[in-house]
Amino acid sequence: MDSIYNSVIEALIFASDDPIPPSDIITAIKALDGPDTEITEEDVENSVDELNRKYEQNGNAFTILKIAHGFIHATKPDHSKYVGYLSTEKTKRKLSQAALETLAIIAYKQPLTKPELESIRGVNSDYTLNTLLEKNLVTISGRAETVGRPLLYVTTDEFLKYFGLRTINDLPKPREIEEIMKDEDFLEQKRRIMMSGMEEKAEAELEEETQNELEMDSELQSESEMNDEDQIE
Amino acid sequence: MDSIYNSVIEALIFASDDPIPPSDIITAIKALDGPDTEITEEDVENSVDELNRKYEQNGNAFTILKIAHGFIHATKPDHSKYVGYLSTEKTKRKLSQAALETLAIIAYKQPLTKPELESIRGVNSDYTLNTLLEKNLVTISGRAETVGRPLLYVTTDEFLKYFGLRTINDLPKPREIEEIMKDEDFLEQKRRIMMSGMEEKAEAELEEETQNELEMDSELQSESEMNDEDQIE
Amino acid sequence: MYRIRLHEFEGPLDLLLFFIKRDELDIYDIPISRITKEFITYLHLLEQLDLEVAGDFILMAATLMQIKVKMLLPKELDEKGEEIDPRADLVKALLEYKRYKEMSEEMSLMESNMRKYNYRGNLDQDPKETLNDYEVLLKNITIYDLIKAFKKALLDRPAEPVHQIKKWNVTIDEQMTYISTRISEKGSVSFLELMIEMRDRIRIVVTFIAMLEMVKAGTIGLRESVTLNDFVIYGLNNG
Repeated sequence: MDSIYNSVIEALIFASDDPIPPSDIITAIKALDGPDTEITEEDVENSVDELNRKYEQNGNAFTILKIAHGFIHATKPDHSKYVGYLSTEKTKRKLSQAALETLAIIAYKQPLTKPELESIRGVNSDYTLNTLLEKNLVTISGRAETVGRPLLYVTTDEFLKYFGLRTINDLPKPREIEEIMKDEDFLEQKRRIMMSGMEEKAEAELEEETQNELEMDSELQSESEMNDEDQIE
Repeated sequence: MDSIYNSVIEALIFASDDPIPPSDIITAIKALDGPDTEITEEDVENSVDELNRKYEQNGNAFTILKIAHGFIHATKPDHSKYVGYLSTEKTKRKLSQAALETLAIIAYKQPLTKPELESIRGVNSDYTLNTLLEKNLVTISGRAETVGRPLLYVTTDEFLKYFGLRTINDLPKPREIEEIMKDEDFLEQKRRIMMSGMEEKAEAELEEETQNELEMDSELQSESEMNDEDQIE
Repeated sequence: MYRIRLHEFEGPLDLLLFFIKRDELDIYDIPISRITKEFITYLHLLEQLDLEVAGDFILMAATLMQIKVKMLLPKELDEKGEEIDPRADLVKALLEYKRYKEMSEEMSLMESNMRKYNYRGNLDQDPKETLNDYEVLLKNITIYDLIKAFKKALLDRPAEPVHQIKKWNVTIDEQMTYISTRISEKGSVSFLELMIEMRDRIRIVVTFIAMLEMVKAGTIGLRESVTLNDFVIYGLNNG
């Protein structure tokens, strides 16, 4: 097999989401370079070994693993603590969906109690609520006047600062949310409805103004003089 | 900086699914090897350059891109056809002209409001904006201090990644109005029509019926005899 | 001759630029009658083809007509006593639009270029030590994420298990009593919250009627809620 395929094989393994079987690699190469391309599963196997030798020689931080009937790239275990640190940081960094949801509900419905929050979310929210309190994104503003006098939760100035809002009233209004998040069909439909209304109105006005000087119908019969030079295709 | 970190840096970039900023690399290294570890953003940058030199030398199929404020491994364009053949991810659609236009305006004028955007485009942009928000290419950054306090839109890191930019300042400079004014050729317009014709080949079938109609009727004429009456001082 | 695909034009400015390019017109001295005529012809063409003419195009047609009229009238003067060209705003808009349109073409090339790069798959395979101090931190979360989460929370709102014996024959009186009870708990109750407890449609309808009856009788009041599509029902003292 031509060794130029080493690089192609490397690219295919690198970009594959799942362990890629040698047969898939061969399929791709034959599809693009012709069915007569000479390449066997053994060739692929040899390429992978050669790539791994090169990684070793060059001190690369990764290697190709042979698992589940296929090949995948992975970083070497030597650096696993760095990689682990980073992925932990990443989970930390993304406000988890649960926390985000909780925060959103408090932002819009504040002040509200934990039972109210939980009735909307449908799950126990002790943990997320505590995290948000710890992060100073929400705080306790007092007690509700209802039975049991549960604590009331509100968002903090830290929350406003983070989202670049001056006051809590600056949060997108339900109407604006609707406008932004409308599903596509609905949006198109609305656009259409609005426009057909405008169309009629504007048209009537236009017609009136222009009828005398512009004779549309006769002008639609197009002239031919300058057309040739403009031809596209 | 100790060059043993080349390998750690390589591992961290290799294991990250989004462009990893140099600051994160430094954070990870200092967290695990002690806060006194001597490593600067410049060191990281140099390591990346060295790694790329090695990939080039060794004929690796990938390289490290410097985009979206960070570093990420990617296959070299040479093998894109092979990878594209196997990957479904890469068959995703390109952005529409409307989306590109809207993105360009937001990218250069950010933060800006929807009315500002629409006044430049001259068309309602609800639908396009919604699509861009969903694709995480733009997001909401707060509210303008102007009357009605409309929402402000900005581009995201995903935008930078999508277009291969390291920072928003890497966007090509738009031409000055004076230059545009001097521009007399209209090749680009033709090119656009031809290009989009090619791109939309797939859609063409769907539109075939309409298309035929249009070709018959849309011969827009432009007469020269009208010119005289137009010279109004 | 030109075969114009109607979808090619992103808007009225785009169409005007097309006319200007095609006929090599001076953008600073646009023959306004001519271009208005062309523009309107195009709109009528759309109509003839039974295609929807967008409102933005109609608006531009009206603007062009207005400029045309102004061209015929004595020119207005600015503070310095210089004549104001009625076309000035249009020209400015055209140039600005063109500027970004050019950049969008540039960006289209960048997009094509980036599509040739492929990022790494199977990242999960990398060996990593897990560190267990999970905590939540905000970064890269925007208002948009927040409102998306809010909308999702409302959509996913679970149907709460109702701890009451199901009665199929619901009466308005019963539901009026029920609403009163609910209000007396907290002073008010959200309409959605009230409805979400109803499993069957009849109960919802009857409750709704009961609610209207109570509003009419002045025993309860309704006010807008911060939540979309919801309102708050609260008790009135005279009730």
